Amino acid sequence: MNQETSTSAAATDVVIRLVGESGEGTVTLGDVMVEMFTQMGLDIYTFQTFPAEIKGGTVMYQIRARSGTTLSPGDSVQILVALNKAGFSLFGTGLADGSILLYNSDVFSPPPDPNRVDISLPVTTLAREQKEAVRHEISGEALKRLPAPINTVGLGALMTLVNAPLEPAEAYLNKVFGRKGEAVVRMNISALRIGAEHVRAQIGEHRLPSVFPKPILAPRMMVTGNQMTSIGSLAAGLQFYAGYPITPATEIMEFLARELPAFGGTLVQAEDEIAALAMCIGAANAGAKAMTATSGPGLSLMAELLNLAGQAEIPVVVIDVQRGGASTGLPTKASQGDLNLAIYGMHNESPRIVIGSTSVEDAFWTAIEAMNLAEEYQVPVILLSDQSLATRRSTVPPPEISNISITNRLLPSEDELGPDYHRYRDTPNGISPMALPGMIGGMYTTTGIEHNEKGDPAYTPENATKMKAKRFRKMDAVIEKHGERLVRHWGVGGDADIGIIAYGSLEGIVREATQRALDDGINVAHLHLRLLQPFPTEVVQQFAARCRTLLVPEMTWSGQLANWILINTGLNVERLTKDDGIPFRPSQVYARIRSLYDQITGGASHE
Amino acid sequence: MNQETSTSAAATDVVIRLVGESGEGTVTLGDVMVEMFTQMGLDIYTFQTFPAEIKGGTVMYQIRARSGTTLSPGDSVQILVALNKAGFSLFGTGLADGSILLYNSDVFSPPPDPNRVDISLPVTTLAREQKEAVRHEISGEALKRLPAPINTVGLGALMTLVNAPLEPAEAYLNKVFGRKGEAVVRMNISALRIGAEHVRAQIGEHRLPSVFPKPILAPRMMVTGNQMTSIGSLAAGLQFYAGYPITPATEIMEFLARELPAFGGTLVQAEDEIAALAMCIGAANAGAKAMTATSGPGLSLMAELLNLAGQAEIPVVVIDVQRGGASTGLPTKASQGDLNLAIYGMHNESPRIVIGSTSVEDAFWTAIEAMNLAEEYQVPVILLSDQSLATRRSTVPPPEISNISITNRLLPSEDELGPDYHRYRDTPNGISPMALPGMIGGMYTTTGIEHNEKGDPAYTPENATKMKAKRFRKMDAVIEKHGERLVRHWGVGGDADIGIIAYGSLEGIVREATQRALDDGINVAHLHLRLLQPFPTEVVQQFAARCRTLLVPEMTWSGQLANWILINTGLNVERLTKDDGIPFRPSQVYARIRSLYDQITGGASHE
Amino acid sequence: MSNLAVSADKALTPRDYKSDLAPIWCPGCGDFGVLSAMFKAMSVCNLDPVKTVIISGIGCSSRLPGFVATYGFHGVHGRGLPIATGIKCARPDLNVIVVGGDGDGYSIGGGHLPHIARRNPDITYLVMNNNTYGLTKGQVSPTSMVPLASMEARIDPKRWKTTPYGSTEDPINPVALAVAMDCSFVARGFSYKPNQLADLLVEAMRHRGFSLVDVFSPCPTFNQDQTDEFYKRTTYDIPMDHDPTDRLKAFELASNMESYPLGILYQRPDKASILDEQEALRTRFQGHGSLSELISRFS
Amino acid sequence: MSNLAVSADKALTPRDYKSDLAPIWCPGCGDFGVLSAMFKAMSVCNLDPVKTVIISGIGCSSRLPGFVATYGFHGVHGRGLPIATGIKCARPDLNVIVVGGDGDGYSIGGGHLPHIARRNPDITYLVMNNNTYGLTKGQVSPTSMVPLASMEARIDPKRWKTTPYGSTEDPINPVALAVAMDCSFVARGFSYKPNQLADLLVEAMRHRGFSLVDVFSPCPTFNQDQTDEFYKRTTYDIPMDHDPTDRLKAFELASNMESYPLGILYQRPDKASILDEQEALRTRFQGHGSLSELISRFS
Ligand SMILES: Cc1ncc(C[n+]2csc(CCOP(=O)(O)OP(=O)(O)O)c2C)c(N)n1
Ligand SMILES: Cc1ncc(C[n+]2csc(CCOP(=O)(O)OP(=O)(O)O)c2C)c(N)n1
Ligand code: SF4
Ligand code: SF4
Ligand SMILES: [Mg+2]
Ligand SMILES: [Mg+2]
Repeated sequence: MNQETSTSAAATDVVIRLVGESGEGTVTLGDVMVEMFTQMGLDIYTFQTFPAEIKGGTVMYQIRARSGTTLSPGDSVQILVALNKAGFSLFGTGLADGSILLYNSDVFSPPPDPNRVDISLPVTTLAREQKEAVRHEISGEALKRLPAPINTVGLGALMTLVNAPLEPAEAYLNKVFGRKGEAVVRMNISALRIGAEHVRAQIGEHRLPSVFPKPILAPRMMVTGNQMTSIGSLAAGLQFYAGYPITPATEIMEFLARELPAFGGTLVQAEDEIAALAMCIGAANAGAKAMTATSGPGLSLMAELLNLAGQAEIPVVVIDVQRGGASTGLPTKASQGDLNLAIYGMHNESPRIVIGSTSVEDAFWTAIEAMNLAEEYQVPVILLSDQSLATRRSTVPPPEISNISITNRLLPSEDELGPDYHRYRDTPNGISPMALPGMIGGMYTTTGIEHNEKGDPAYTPENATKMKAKRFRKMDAVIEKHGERLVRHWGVGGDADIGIIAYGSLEGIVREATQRALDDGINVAHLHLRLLQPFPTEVVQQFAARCRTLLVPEMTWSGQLANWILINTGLNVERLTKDDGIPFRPSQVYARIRSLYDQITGGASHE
Repeated sequence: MNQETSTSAAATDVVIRLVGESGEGTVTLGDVMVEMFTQMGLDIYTFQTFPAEIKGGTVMYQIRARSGTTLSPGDSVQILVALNKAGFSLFGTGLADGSILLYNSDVFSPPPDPNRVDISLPVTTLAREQKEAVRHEISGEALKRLPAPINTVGLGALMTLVNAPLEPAEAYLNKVFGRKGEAVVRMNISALRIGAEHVRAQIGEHRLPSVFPKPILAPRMMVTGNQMTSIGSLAAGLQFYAGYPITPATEIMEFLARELPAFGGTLVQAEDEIAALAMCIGAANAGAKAMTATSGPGLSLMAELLNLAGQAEIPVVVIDVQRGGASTGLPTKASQGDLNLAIYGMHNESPRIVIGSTSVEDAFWTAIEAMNLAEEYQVPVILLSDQSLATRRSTVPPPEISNISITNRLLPSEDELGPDYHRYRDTPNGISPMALPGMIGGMYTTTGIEHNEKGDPAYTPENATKMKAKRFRKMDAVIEKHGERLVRHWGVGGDADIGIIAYGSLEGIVREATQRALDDGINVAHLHLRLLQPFPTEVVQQFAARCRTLLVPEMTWSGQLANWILINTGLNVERLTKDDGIPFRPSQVYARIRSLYDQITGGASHE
Repeated sequence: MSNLAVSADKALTPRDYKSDLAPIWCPGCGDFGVLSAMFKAMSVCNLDPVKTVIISGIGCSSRLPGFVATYGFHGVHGRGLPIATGIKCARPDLNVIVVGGDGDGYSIGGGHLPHIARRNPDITYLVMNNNTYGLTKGQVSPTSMVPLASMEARIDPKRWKTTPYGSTEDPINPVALAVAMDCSFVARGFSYKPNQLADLLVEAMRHRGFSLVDVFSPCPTFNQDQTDEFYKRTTYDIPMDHDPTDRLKAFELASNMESYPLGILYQRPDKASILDEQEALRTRFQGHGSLSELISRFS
Repeated sequence: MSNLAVSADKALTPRDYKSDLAPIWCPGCGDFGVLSAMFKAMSVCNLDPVKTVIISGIGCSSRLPGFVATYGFHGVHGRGLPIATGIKCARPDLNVIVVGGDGDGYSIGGGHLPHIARRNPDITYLVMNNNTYGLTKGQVSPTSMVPLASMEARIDPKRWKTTPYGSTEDPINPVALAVAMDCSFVARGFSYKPNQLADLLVEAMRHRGFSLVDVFSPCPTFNQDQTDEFYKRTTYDIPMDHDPTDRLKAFELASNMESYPLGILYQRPDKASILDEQEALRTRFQGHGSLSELISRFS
């Protein structure tokens, strides 16, 4: 949402960006601010980029706090907190006019800028002074381990900058430092106040973006996309997980390592991604609901085995938390560039399903869809997420558990088992009852070689055609049953000037841009795809039929989604692509909507 | 070419299919027939399918012998030689009306068929009798090791069936068995004659397809596609090969293992395909021209490293001899189903080139193109071949060595080396001079992480965009320089009723179908793509502009080439797909041409 | 394996484990002997066929699962072990046996071996080691012992197709490696000693933990060097007094590359298994899994 | 390596091998010690920087090539060894050194080790073994020794993130494995003994054949169990009287998992190398390569 609304009475919309040396408290400060805002009942949307360095390097932690649903990281930053110079150089752009820069004046001073209000905060010095003040009260060993309250000074300054009361922060400090003794609490409280005072002394006439506490009516979760995906997979009945660490997917394995045993499941850290998927395929073939999560390089390594799962009809879920760049690329940045690989990454062709999570809230539901679809159609399902969605913390309503519905694979009935049981029986929808080890009368050998209905190797052209048709018929069945369901419609319902088609984590960003355009009187419709392969061709064509122009924004280099739409529907779309590691800002999407609108209306827009 | 022409005076066009148990001489008999026909000056085109069994299973060996250039395995079989029953059941279809079946009456008798002339040959019995006749002349040990002359009986029968003189066969037997002694020669000669007599006695009134020896004017080679690819790679200056065995690509490694050392090169059998490509990348980065060959499963495994080569700008050639089916699929059959993987098989996007060999003759030249393009643009090049092309033996004119031109990668000049040398200098065409280890002033670290011009890791969005643009600019340069060159035009030059676009081993088949349509008065143009990625968009659009309808025949399930054309040109084409392991017959392509023609002309065709 | 799932209602004969598919191996292939030893061992253990899964990769030897009347999984080249690990972890109630070739297991799949040895699940792994790649028609494998051609003569290229001039590379020694990996059961058999092999397989299947049985199983079609004759000449039975729990002795025995000991080289019965760990975790947290609790933890 | 390409015109100091890029490792990371030992060893051998290539995979440790003023190749995870093999086979004139982490080398890349040991090219491989995955922030690696949490208590999940309840898996022992692979040079160093480490690296680089140097290089950020203190306590220098050509003794020494011997465990100077084989083949057939002859052979 744009800046203006942030000052309207009792409505909060503030974007704060913290930058600093990795490992030096920037993330902690961000987390505390998030905690404060959440306590105030605000909705949070964070966006972080991590350095590819191990320690050191610059982290960027952006927080948007709003009194309504927060759809995107926001457009322009109103408050930039720069704890080091490198951070300021890298992330000191994209500030709103009249924005505030709070900088660590102990380490650098920024070049002046008339569009910006600069507030100096010698945060290191101030923190050290507060520690000095209590040093005689604390024992030598404890004193050595006691960090100077740099973050607390920052917290005081920030709370003041957004016109928020200090009380919640004081309560928080009491809670956190309580067991470290009264002196430590006192040190922190005075650090908080000195930070606040320092800001108040400089702020003068400047209008501050204010936050207005909001009563908390409904329970909310504060979670990351990866966490929601993990919880969703547990809700879907996950029984087996094998994985290999890779940024930014590792958190899913770490989460499940803690929680899966309580759900009766098993987790193995494999020696590589190939082994991870092989283990999942084994477990799935033996009857378990199985999943792995990885990122681009891992997905590349899984190409051979994913194809085995498609060919041998084994249900398995692979989550790809997409990151930036080809090869090792930009491992801590965001992208949607693995769509091609997810769809086409196999020699010859076997069926698979590709779906995408769209938001932190949605990640829960899409994880369930992934497992359900894998089970229903006995195919591999690739669930596309991305770094921006996966590492983002958002406040979301907790999922309504009673809305969960679970699908289990089709097993042969007693009658079907026996000498006539054929594992790959050619059925009208292509789905064949799958015997599991232990079932009497169901024995067969799974194989990736072309096989007949029984599962025995078979090489005739007729058999190859028949069995391939059987397998791909399942994809038609997916569309027939789920094609209309696995999209979301936003914006205007009827005829539209501009129709936007997108997938994945762009949902909120496009919704926000759409909203702004609607506010400006441009009729925008937004079709958000959750199912990407098989492609919901009819749904898209119907959508296209009510739009004058189609726009496809995506975080890819070549317009992978636009190409995929073209292949499936014959529709040519306007493309808005970018693949530099950073998600679109809503204003970038909005600007393109506006220019397209001007084009089709001959420039005569109202505003 | 169709049957009629085969009986016209002094022109040969005969299609013979041999089927039998693998390992029982069928292939030997086929090879001998090929040798006979070649000696007669005929042009040969073979097509084999192998059983996926190790020993046993049925082999099919089809030979087409023609007095002019032979473009395809032919349409319908005129002579079927069935040495066992399984072979007859599997491959006894697709026979021309009035065709001849020569069957091993020792092991089965075929059901009668009025469209067929059946000739029984108790080949085992006859062969045993011939051996019996000389047994007293041969010592015990030698006799035990002496096989009964089954193939020779078959050879005599076959030579007679095609109305060929027996003299060349006799000369051949003298040569081959000479050093085994006079008795063995005599046994074979009489076996040859008894086979011939047996046929003559039964043939009666039936018209035989005849072969007419042709004077051999120019030198010809008799080679397989894999051999031509290997020779081409040596011609291109191959210095390093690493590979892992896989059907049907292994022959390339086996060939190079013998020959590469003499060309100063080195070959390593790696522990898997990942290691194979890693070794090639290492060698290439150190300055060698490097190549590996594999098939679908191996190409899948190479996805991660191919992307490294694209991202780090390393010239390397990967040959994919495509085989049938997803996963292990149909390992001894043909397909073009890896096009998607070759183009899209990577997480995020880095540039690469994909080209295809079109015929045995062309395989030589395309291998050279592959290496030249890799070197010129410092990218991985995937060369697509397929089982039918790779294992086929053809008579082809030897390549004109003086037509070979070799490209070497751009190295930095003395001036460019030094403190200002940047490995990834951003140049107008994207190609940067590449320093090699040993060069003073050229040191850098190759990396798959996004990097700046120097090669140092760099993570800013601006750098990511700039460097990706630099790398992809090379693809524009490829099209600009080679786009027009790397296609072939066949059929009519001007306006056409039907324009056919195809790639790979379909060239000859489409040419033959085109020729037949032209003979029928249908204006067909045929554009054959050698370069597939980057796509020669303009060339294809210009071609499309002169065609009323476009037809894309391909051996894929989903129409991969048609989709790729659509993405690049926006052109919708008629699709002719099939992916069952067996290449198209020319008549199948012709039939589609005809029906399309009837459609556009309202059914009013002349014939 | 331990806690074998056995047939409850009848004693099964070797023949009961034979499937409808006829083996497609060449006449004289060593794998026939392995298959019948398998049938015999399965019958001795009275394995329940429906609770048994045989997993393999790709190769001549890897076609074995189809010939046995149990559940089977003929996967992709080199991935038998991790596929089996997934099956066993998800379904500890099943008997899980992996089979394959030397190329499949020691070349492309060689990276998985140390890790399954560490994890030590109850899985038996039988490698049909013919010192060559059979299915792709005779190239060197990591266990090949290719005579080095003199620099004058060229080796018959039909025999060693990718190393026509011979090769200086020492073969790997899978049993010595397995001892070094502390693989908890390491044995070697020979397909021309089917009774001994059957006994070894019985021991392996009864062993609690991961067991490797490397079997010389000659390929008469493509390997004319390591023939049955060769192995009859160069193998010997491990003396009765060998203590398989002595790791250093086992390594010494296994390291012998002049003549090849047959029998159980190494066994460590006390090695922990991830199966126990996983079971313990599931038991410890049993009934604790609550979706609403998890959700509320983030609220 | 042997026949090292050395700087012809001057004696280079350790500092001469330092590149412009500052290491991005955490303060206190063991890899700093490794880097300076590398500088020293390179200077002792007076390696020619422009004729030297340092190859790595992905990981904290794998960032090392960028910090050295030679040619470098920072590839993908686990593939340093085959990339290096390609470089060395194509350019035997270069000094080729591979570096990386325990995850990179023994987990995802572990399948390549036995094969490079067999091929035995002149390549030195240095593994910075910190018993964890550093770059991905602290999961178990194959050499991790994770204390098994009692079934009551939960391990600090910040420490061992994918094994929060501990792990029963024994770590692999890379040096014992390397001896079993008959790797022709096997040594172990410790980044807090940089002089000894530099000496080992010099020996490794001068060794003719493939050399593995496993180095304990603690990760203070993510591994609070195998710290520098831990290794100071548990390592000892190999006694002078150890005969590194005695393979069985080397295996015994290497197998010690209570305290860790530092120094050269095993060395086999006579092992054949594919480099020699390749060179011999090229020499034998020199001048025989004729395209027209090849073509005419098929005519
Ligand atoms: C990824 C992949 N690479 C290569 C192949 C080709 N291939 C099939 S089996 C095989 C090796 C067979 O040797 P081995 O495992 O020893 O089994 P054997 O046939 O000797 O029993 C190879 C290289 C394949 N199927 N998949
Ligand atoms: C194919 C692939 N899988 C996973 C990763 C993620 N990854 C990067 S480094 C690493 C492991 C690092 O551990 P180690 O090799 O021991 O190096 P260290 O950081 O400890 O020095 C992993 C799993 C990757 N880059 N590529
Ligand atoms: S090729 Fe060798 S291993 Fe394969 S079936 Fe034949 S004899 Fe057995
Ligand atoms: S995380 Fe560990 S290994 Fe990586 S740089 Fe930091 S201390 Fe070193
Ligand atoms: Mg083998
Ligand atoms: Mg490590």
